[in-house]
Amino acid sequence: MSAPVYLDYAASWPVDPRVAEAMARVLLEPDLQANPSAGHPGGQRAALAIEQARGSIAALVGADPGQLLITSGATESDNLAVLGVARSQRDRGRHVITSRGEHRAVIDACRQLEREGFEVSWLKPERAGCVEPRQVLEALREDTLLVSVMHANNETGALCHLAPIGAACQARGTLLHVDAAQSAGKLPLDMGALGVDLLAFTAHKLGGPKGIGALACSGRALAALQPLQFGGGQEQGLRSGTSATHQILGFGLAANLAQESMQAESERVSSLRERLWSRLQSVGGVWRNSPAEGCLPGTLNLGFEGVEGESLMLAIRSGVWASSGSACASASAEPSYVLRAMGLSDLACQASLRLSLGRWTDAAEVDRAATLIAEAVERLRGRAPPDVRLRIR
Amino acid sequence: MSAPVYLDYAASWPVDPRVAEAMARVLLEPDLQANPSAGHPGGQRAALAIEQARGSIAALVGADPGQLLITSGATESDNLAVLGVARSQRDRGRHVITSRGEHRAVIDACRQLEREGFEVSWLKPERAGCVEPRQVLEALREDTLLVSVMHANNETGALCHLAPIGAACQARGTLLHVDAAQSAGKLPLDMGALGVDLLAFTAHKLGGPKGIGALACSGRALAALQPLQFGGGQEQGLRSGTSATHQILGFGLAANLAQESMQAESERVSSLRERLWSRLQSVGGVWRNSPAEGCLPGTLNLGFEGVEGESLMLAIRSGVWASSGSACASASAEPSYVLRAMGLSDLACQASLRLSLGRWTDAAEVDRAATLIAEAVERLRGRAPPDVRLRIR
Amino acid sequence: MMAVGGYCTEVLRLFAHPAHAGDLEATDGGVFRGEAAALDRTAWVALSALGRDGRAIQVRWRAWGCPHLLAACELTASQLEGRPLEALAGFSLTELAERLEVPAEKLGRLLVIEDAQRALAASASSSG
Amino acid sequence: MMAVGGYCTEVLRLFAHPAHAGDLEATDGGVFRGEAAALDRTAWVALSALGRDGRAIQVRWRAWGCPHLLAACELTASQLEGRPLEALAGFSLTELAERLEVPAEKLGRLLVIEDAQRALAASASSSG
Ligand SMILES: Cc1ncc(COP(=O)(O)O)c(C=O)c1O
Ligand SMILES: Cc1ncc(COP(=O)(O)O)c(C=O)c1O
Repeated sequence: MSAPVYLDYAASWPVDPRVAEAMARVLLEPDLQANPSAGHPGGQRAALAIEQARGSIAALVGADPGQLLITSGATESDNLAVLGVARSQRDRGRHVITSRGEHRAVIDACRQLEREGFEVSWLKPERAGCVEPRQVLEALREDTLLVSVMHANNETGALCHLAPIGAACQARGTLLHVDAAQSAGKLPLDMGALGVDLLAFTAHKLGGPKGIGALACSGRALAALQPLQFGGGQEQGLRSGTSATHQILGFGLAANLAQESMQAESERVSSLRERLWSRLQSVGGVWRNSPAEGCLPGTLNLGFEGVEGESLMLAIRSGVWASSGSACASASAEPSYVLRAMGLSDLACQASLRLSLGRWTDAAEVDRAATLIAEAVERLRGRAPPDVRLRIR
Repeated sequence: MSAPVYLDYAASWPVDPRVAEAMARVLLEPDLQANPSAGHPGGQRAALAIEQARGSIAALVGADPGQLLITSGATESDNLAVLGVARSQRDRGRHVITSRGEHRAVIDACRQLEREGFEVSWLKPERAGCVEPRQVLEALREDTLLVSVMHANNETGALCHLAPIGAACQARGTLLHVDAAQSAGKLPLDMGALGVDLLAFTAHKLGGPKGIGALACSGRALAALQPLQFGGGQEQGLRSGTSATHQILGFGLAANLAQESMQAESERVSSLRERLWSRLQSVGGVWRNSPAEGCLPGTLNLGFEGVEGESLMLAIRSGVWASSGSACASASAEPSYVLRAMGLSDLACQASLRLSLGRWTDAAEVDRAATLIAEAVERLRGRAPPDVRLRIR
Repeated sequence: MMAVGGYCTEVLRLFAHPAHAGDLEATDGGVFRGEAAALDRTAWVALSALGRDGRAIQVRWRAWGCPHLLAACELTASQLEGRPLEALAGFSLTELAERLEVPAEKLGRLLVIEDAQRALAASASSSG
Repeated sequence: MMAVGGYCTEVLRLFAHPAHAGDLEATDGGVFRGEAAALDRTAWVALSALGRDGRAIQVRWRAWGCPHLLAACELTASQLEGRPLEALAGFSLTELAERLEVPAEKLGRLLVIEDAQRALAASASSSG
């Protein structure tokens, strides 16, 4: 029996074997074991290696190494951006703008801000989980401290037009935070050109290890941040804690590899995604939640009439690993806000499946997955009450 | 030329090669690459492996797996304990007790609490960086929410008597947080028996990887915590962020290995430390800042009359890697509060050196280090003004 | 026992081998039907029974829902088979939910099965 | 250029080979001394110079302090050697601090060298 086809890249990528091997070498290299804050050559060597990796990571989003704060992942980066800016700037205003389509790291950090006396404008995403720039522009106020929007939606892959939002924020001196956990390393990103002040991303969605991420910051963002955790003063005093050499070096290498292959991979992966989509259409009664244009290369969110998502997941799981809803939004069973906001019925939301492709997906896997999914769809439709299929939308 | 002798274990341990190899296998194992929150078998396998490791980590401090929150390190654990308890309980009181001898993760978190309107009683450590239980008991008040003291001081290795503090806190319903970053894995710890509610520790000080730590919590502590970072709801909703499978599994294995060898290692390492101390006494004019009793097995903080610490570090660094002051307190050049509070002059503080031993230290290394240090001390004394030696204390 | 994947082995077995999934045609005997859906549309169950000599000699189900629901339908159908037609409703789901280790947040969905059973029983008694 | 360890190569070189470390005995000529310590005791410098024909023909230093201070002492001593005795003070440390890439938080310590030079110059002029 062949290994299951992994179509859950949006939740996490397998670590690139080249990265894994480099990390193994770092973990076994006596010269890189010291605390990077230590004054002796062991510490200094680790610190130098980290600074080199920092350059690679920063370059992925058009930032300088001095602009990059290393964190434990995009969840921490999002929280540092949202809570860190708002808490330290609370004397300048109490208004924050975000959307209901954000990842829970942003949504729940903003809910915490509400408990702390801030006012949050919750925009309703108009297009597959993304807000339109117009919506942000209309919500901006004199006392808006921060706008937080995602670059690519984790459920649908839909991309937000950041540049007009960045320009509007810059014109008013409002800080713009962007969660780019899904897009960094897959699409070109230049935070300066886009007018982004804080940009969150994570290694494990681009071939690096889990548990390491970054927040790239403009100068004014660095000046405006309050740390989430205090201590030894690492990361410019904005994120204390012993630097995890092997993790950062793994992230750095993954960033380099992503940078090198970005253009080619983006084309290869999006053509595989279209191949998957066209094969799946043969079963009929399938709809696409992901936009056909303005979407991440690897993400395909769809649904099958007459088929419930969780049962479909179980029916295919010996052969295909995917997500119903959003795995990174954790084990909660709430229906997806993003899909509901697209006008899907609860039934259609519950029927939806996220298939996500990445660096090790190939055509043979796509074809195998399509066959298995189509068979399972047929089988489950045979068990559903006949009317369900008609009434689902 | 032989490799430098690593005497900076208190700052960070080299990763145990068995741990490094296990982590490398995890990073390359297709079945463990998925997001542990994902519903498919890949996610579930990672989640199961994590739960097993959680048990090993928790056992190290006498906790149940359900009491253990996994974090990015002791800095985060300390901050989660201090900020998390105080912020969520601010309606019940505003008073916190800690000491000036704590690690900066606790000191700076408490300073942040002061900025947020809390009152902090700063105890002055009486014994090599540790507070006496009597001091805590005297400072406890009706409105004390939290006491935060360290188990073993990171600069001197001095151990605090936790049990009387735990008993007093329990009797009053005050939560007790203990930073056990230096002692976990080296000395037996049973948080329940000691009356500790929150216990912070970190993998990289016991042979595990950097960038992963834990906060073990009593039931009432779990109920009283506000998260530092919000999101997907991992770690009982108290510490969101994709779980880093390879890091947690590495921590788990390191915890097992530490547990197994704790008794034997503690004897072996403390006898090597005494060997080092006795060799170094041959140069004369050496004083010991670490207590001879009630001290971590591996830590030896000392000073040489007529020799400045940083210059000594540089003079020995091709052969011995150690710390002047506290490397985990980062690159700051402030004189050590702990040593000053012991009655040492500024000069003597600046002269002090922390030599710390651990699992891969052997007698040959100890002897080589002692010879190199003694030579360097002689050389530097020859360059110092003659009077310095007399006036140093 | 929880198997990998959050489903107990019983759910996995019933989901993989749903012997009673399907529909019934009227042959020699009456076919009765009962259908119900959850208000939030997270579950939809259609039961059919072939009655002969006052008993449900065959019971079949069709459902739209999560694996726990589908497994519960299969179990229900197999347990209803052979019962007297007047005893098709009132069948308690508590034991079934325990046997299938249905998570608390899904228990509500199982009520749809009860509703469908009641509808099935009503259809049997009105034609009886 | 910063070498590994936070010290530039110049500091490492001077620290490792302090040709002018030590003391002077009066032979044929007068020996002058100047000593100074920082108030916070983070630096302590003792200079000695052997004067002949109105010049400092040999200069030696002893110091207690960090590597930057020791390297700065070595550089100072080597630069003072050969100067007229009346020019032993007033020697600027700015250029030296740049050459040794002394971090900002340590600049204060270098003032001790200036103080010791002044004391040395005073001792030379009072005996001259
Ligand atoms: C859009 C988005 N933001 C944030 C996160 C959280 O990132 P991390 O797992 O690194 O904490 C994820 C996925 O997990 C994501 O998809
Ligand atoms: C006593 C103590 N607490 C906390 C820490 C911080 O731990 P981490 O490096 O895991 O953040 C350290 C060392 O770094 C320590 O020695």
